[in-house]
Amino acid sequence: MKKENRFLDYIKIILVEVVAFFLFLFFLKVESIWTVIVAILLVALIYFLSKIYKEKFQALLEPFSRYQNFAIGVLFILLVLYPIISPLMIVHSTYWTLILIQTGIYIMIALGLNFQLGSTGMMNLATAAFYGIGAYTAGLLALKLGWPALITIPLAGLAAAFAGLLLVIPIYKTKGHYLALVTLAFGFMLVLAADNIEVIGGPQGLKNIPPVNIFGYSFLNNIGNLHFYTNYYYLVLALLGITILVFARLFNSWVGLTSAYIRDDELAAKGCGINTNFRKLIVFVVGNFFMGVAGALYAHMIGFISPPNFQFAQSLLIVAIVIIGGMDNILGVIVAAILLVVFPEKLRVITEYRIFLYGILLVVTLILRPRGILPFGPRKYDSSILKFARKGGS
Amino acid sequence: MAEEKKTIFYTEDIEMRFGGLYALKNINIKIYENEILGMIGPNGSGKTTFFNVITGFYKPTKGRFYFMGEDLTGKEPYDITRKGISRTYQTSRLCLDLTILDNILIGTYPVQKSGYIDAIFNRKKLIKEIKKHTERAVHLLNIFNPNLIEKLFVPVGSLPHIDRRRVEICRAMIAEPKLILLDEPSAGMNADETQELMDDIEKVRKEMENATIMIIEHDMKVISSVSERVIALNFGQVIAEGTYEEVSHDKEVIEAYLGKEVANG
Amino acid sequence: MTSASIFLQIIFNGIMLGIQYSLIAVGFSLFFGVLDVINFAHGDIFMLGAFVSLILINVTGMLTASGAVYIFLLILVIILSMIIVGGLGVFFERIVVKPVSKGPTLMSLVATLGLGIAIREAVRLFYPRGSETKRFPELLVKLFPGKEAIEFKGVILRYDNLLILAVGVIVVILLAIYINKTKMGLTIRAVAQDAEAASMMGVNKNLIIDVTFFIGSALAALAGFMNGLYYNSIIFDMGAMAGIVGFSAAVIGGLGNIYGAIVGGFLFAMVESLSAALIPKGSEYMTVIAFAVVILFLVFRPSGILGERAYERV
Amino acid sequence: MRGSLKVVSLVIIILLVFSLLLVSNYGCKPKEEEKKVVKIGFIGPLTGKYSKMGIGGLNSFKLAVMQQNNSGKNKYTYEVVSFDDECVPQKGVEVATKACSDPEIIAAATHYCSMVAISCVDVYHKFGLPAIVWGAVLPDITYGNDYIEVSRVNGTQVEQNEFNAHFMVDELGFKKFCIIHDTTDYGRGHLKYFLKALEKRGIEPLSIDGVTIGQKDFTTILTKIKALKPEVVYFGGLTAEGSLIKSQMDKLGVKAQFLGTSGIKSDDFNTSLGEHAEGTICMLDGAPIEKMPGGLEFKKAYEEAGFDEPYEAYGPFAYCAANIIIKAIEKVGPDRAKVAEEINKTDTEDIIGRIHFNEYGQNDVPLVTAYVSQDGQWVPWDDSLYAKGERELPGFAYREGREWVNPYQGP
Repeated sequence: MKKENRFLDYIKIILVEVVAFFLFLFFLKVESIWTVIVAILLVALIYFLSKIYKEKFQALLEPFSRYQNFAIGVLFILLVLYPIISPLMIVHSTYWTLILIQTGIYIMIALGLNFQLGSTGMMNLATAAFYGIGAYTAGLLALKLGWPALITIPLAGLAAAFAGLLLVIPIYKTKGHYLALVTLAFGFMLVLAADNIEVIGGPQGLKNIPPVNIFGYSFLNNIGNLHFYTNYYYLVLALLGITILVFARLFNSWVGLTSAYIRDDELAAKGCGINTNFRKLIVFVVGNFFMGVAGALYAHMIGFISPPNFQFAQSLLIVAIVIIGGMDNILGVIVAAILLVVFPEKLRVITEYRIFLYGILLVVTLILRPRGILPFGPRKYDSSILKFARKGGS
Repeated sequence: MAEEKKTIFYTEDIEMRFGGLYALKNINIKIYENEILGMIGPNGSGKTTFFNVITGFYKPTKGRFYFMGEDLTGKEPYDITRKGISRTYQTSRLCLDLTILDNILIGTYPVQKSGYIDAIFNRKKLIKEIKKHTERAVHLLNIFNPNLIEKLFVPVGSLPHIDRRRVEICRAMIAEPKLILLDEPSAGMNADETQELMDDIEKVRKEMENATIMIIEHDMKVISSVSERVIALNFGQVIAEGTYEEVSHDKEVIEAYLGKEVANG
Repeated sequence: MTSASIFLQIIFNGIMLGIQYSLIAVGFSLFFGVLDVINFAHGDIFMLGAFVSLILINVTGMLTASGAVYIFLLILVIILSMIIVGGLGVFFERIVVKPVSKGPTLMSLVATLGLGIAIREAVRLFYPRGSETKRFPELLVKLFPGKEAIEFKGVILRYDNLLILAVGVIVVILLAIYINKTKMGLTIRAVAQDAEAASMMGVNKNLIIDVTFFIGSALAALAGFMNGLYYNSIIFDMGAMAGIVGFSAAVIGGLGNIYGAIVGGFLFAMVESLSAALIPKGSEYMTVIAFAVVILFLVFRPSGILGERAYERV
Repeated sequence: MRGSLKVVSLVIIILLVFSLLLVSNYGCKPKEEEKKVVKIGFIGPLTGKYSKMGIGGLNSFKLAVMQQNNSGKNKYTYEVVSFDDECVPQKGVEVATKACSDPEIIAAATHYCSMVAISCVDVYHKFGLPAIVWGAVLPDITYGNDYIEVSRVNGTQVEQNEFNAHFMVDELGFKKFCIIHDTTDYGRGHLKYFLKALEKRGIEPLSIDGVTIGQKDFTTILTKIKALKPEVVYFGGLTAEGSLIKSQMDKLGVKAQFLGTSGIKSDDFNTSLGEHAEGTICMLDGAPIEKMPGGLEFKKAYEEAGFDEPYEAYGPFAYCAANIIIKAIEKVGPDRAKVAEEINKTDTEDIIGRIHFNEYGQNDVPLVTAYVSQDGQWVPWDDSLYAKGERELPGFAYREGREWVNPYQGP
């Protein structure tokens, strides 16, 4: 590509992202089932256009892959601006901010699971449980010991991570559907335990968990005329950014490669000298860490948690996000999270049929795209490696 | 003459039973340093089982085996690989969804230095390492089939059979093992492909002078062309050992391959 | 009522549950055998079984009938519901399960979960007053005029329950015979053991799959019918838990192994009712305990009770 | 270059589509005459297992608003905005936030499920939205905080169980109780307060068993209970499990009186059990609406309004909640803070009897009614054939070791 196209490319990127951003805002704004239908039609339209005008479409997307960082930067700026713009357009802006925050939290959990399930092929049907362990740890530390969120959040992550170690033997001895069932059972057990242990509030759960408070700045304060959820929005945005960076780097490293090999052919992996069980254990622990962090965030934000928040249905939602998004693909996970968390909120307009449609949606997506919306692509490791390989070595 | 050679690998009465039937029965073989040892035998004679035993995938029901004087019996496959034994598989075991580069680089696992921490915080170190290994991978591909170099980031699934074999051989070679086990590389290939393959094995030899290579084949032609020494297996037992000439004229071997009548007549 | 008789009663209850669990678990095992999928919609097929038979009961108006006609209608309802639901099972397999089973295993898991949700909600939305608990008539009581149950040492063995049990056992035996003696049965097993080998032997895989799903779903339907008779009330979401339990049972027994599924079903039920009886506050924890047992099993007998631990082909 | 142009044009088209959509969206808003529209919210489980209770409540709520709007003597026209909490705490918090974040919504009647209500009270407090709980009975919802925004028309488990014990022990003279409760907050709450009430009367239950929501098989527990030969089996839980327990009691021949809480007072309990429901006793706070001034009118109006679903146990409370909210707004105008204060001062008569909010915002008029299932209907005890002595409670017969003949004649 020639240099002088660069600015045109930048413009393209900005244009596309800004338009998409505002379309999304409109989508949130309009309280009508039609938005969903229009949105679906729109996606379909773009899909077909991309089929018809292949090369033109490529021309449009090409800049994104070339100036990836720029594209991400622009997107980030837009996301930072969101809380300031949205109140001007949307009546229920606080509500949608809350929903977006929760979407962010779900993405964080889903990325944790994606590392286990998508990258390494370990089914974990107890995500909600680990998420819950994080939430409870943070809640208890904050309530009983009065520790600040800055400490409770990482500790919550560690707690969830080490809870994963309880399953060390199953992980070593079982795989596939069997591991799936073990985790499922584990999840059920934890929720029922939480229900019956009075010390942690039993079914009453934990109330009045103090909000995040960083160096004396309480997240309950409104920022100017922006609502206090905005604080959490930025907090989650930041942590989510870190999470994505971490997992992107892991994907483009020996870790990602090793995991992928374990996922696709465990025997061959052993044959290449990989201690598969130990690797899987670490992956499991790392994944759970992020679920725990997400749980802590939720606990501090809502201030109330109870066992029902962490039931099997939640785990299913997470699994659905990863699998529909496309295994081992961070972008796919994000798209799917928006699809499965934000869309249903829109479908509230037709409350009665919402869950029904949700089920249909799952089935149809997977029939049309059995490998998910965005299956994983080639591992690029690093632009320098790419260039080097393009040169054909030496 | 063989006596002067240094033994790097030997077995003591290896026996492998599946339920009632013997897949291997008191196998006692030696592998000498940097020779090319061929192992022949009709299907089901236990060749592959032997590989699976000495690479740790199966735990022998009896007997032991030693590599560089160390007893590796009962070790896990990954331990054995790290000791410097690497192998290919009869039905090629590549991850078809992953790229050629990935499928070769995974072979470097035993010599990889950077883990989680480097992956997240110390990219420089990691990238340097990846680059080093990538160079090596490109070098190897260059030996077998330079056209593959443009396809580094193409999923292996899209490659023809022989190229997959080559990628697999590269995977086995890249960590520079002391002993390479090739499990019927010519399986499911036509005549010309088999021919190319024999050349490839020669290339392997050239590339790694001080490595020892053991190759399973039931295609005599391949064996005859590449191997310096041959062991014949039948019904899980060694029936002949020696140069290709000796073995190929051994009565039992001919029987095993062509049936009694031919052997007698 | 002595503690001994309590114990007996509990064992009996366990058996009553076990037969239902087993019939569901068999489905899971069969499907996994032939198609390598965990069909999480199976629990809702079981629920459909209950609702379809309820509809049939009302359509045939059997409640007003009596004598031989009544018995005839009863059998008719059972068989019809099994056929209809079996057909539905095949239908879902064709449009959803088989297509997704080609993708990665876990995809199919989620797809079938979605299918399950869709079925469940469809019943809730489109069955009149679907979200209510539905009354399921006590059909069998009519067969035993006068006394309802035999009682010895305080153990109540209701005739209708005994009949349910009997039917269940007979069906299981018939299934075993079918799988072991008939050609189709043997082919199913062959496919379950090693799909490639079977297809090389020129087996029409699609037909096998259809048949399998028909049988599995029909059995689930029967289980649903039994469940209705046993509890006299059915509800649209009864399939959710049943599905998970059936899956667990199948796994305990060793996926792909029909006898294993049956054993697993009874085992799960026994653990549940015994722990509810013997452990203090057990009734709260029984599911937990059952699952704990499941975990132990998977750890120390990873391929299930009867699952053959084959050497992985390298 | 051309490619990008094409895309730009495409994008513009899309934008047009959306803006059109917006216009249409606002276009279809009803044009109001001079009267100002005030939005009031209703939150309850409109989908899922408890949707019947939720929809029953919503309809009653709408009915009240309709009547007020048609009465013509109001300053404002009221518009109902309904939200579905699915009886799931997290969803509850979301929709509560949604209701709060709409400045046009002045007040709301909220929640049937205790778990959801308890998780949402903070939200109402943070956003200062006056919320009147219309169905959830967990005491902490009001007693657990001093939020001016949160109040409740229906009674709590405290009053209910006190009356329950009083009725069963002091009036009917039962002494031996076995208790079953579901392990949710709701069930444990009932357990706690019923135990307290029994304690007062020096009664120790023979057994206490917890059951989980969605559990189907209770034969094991009931087998144990049967051996204890209780006079009464008390169930603190909801219809789904309650009806199963009752039918399995009969099957196992557990010869005892079945006693429920407000959780089983749904038409569902009767329809799903048929004759097996006969003789079951349950409690509900508030007076039987037939007895109250305007109660019968409510019933009539509800039928005339042509709702498909019955108003269920807590419909009347939702109805009252609407009236209270509207009264307050009429008085102090559409201002959340003022309305909240006004609501807290409530002391009025409505179809459930006197309503007076104490300092916690709890309706402290301890009015609870016992109902008995008679021919597939919940009949207030005093009007029932059982009270008149024309029928005999199963509990009485069993207490004297007699068989009990089910007098059920069908609805």
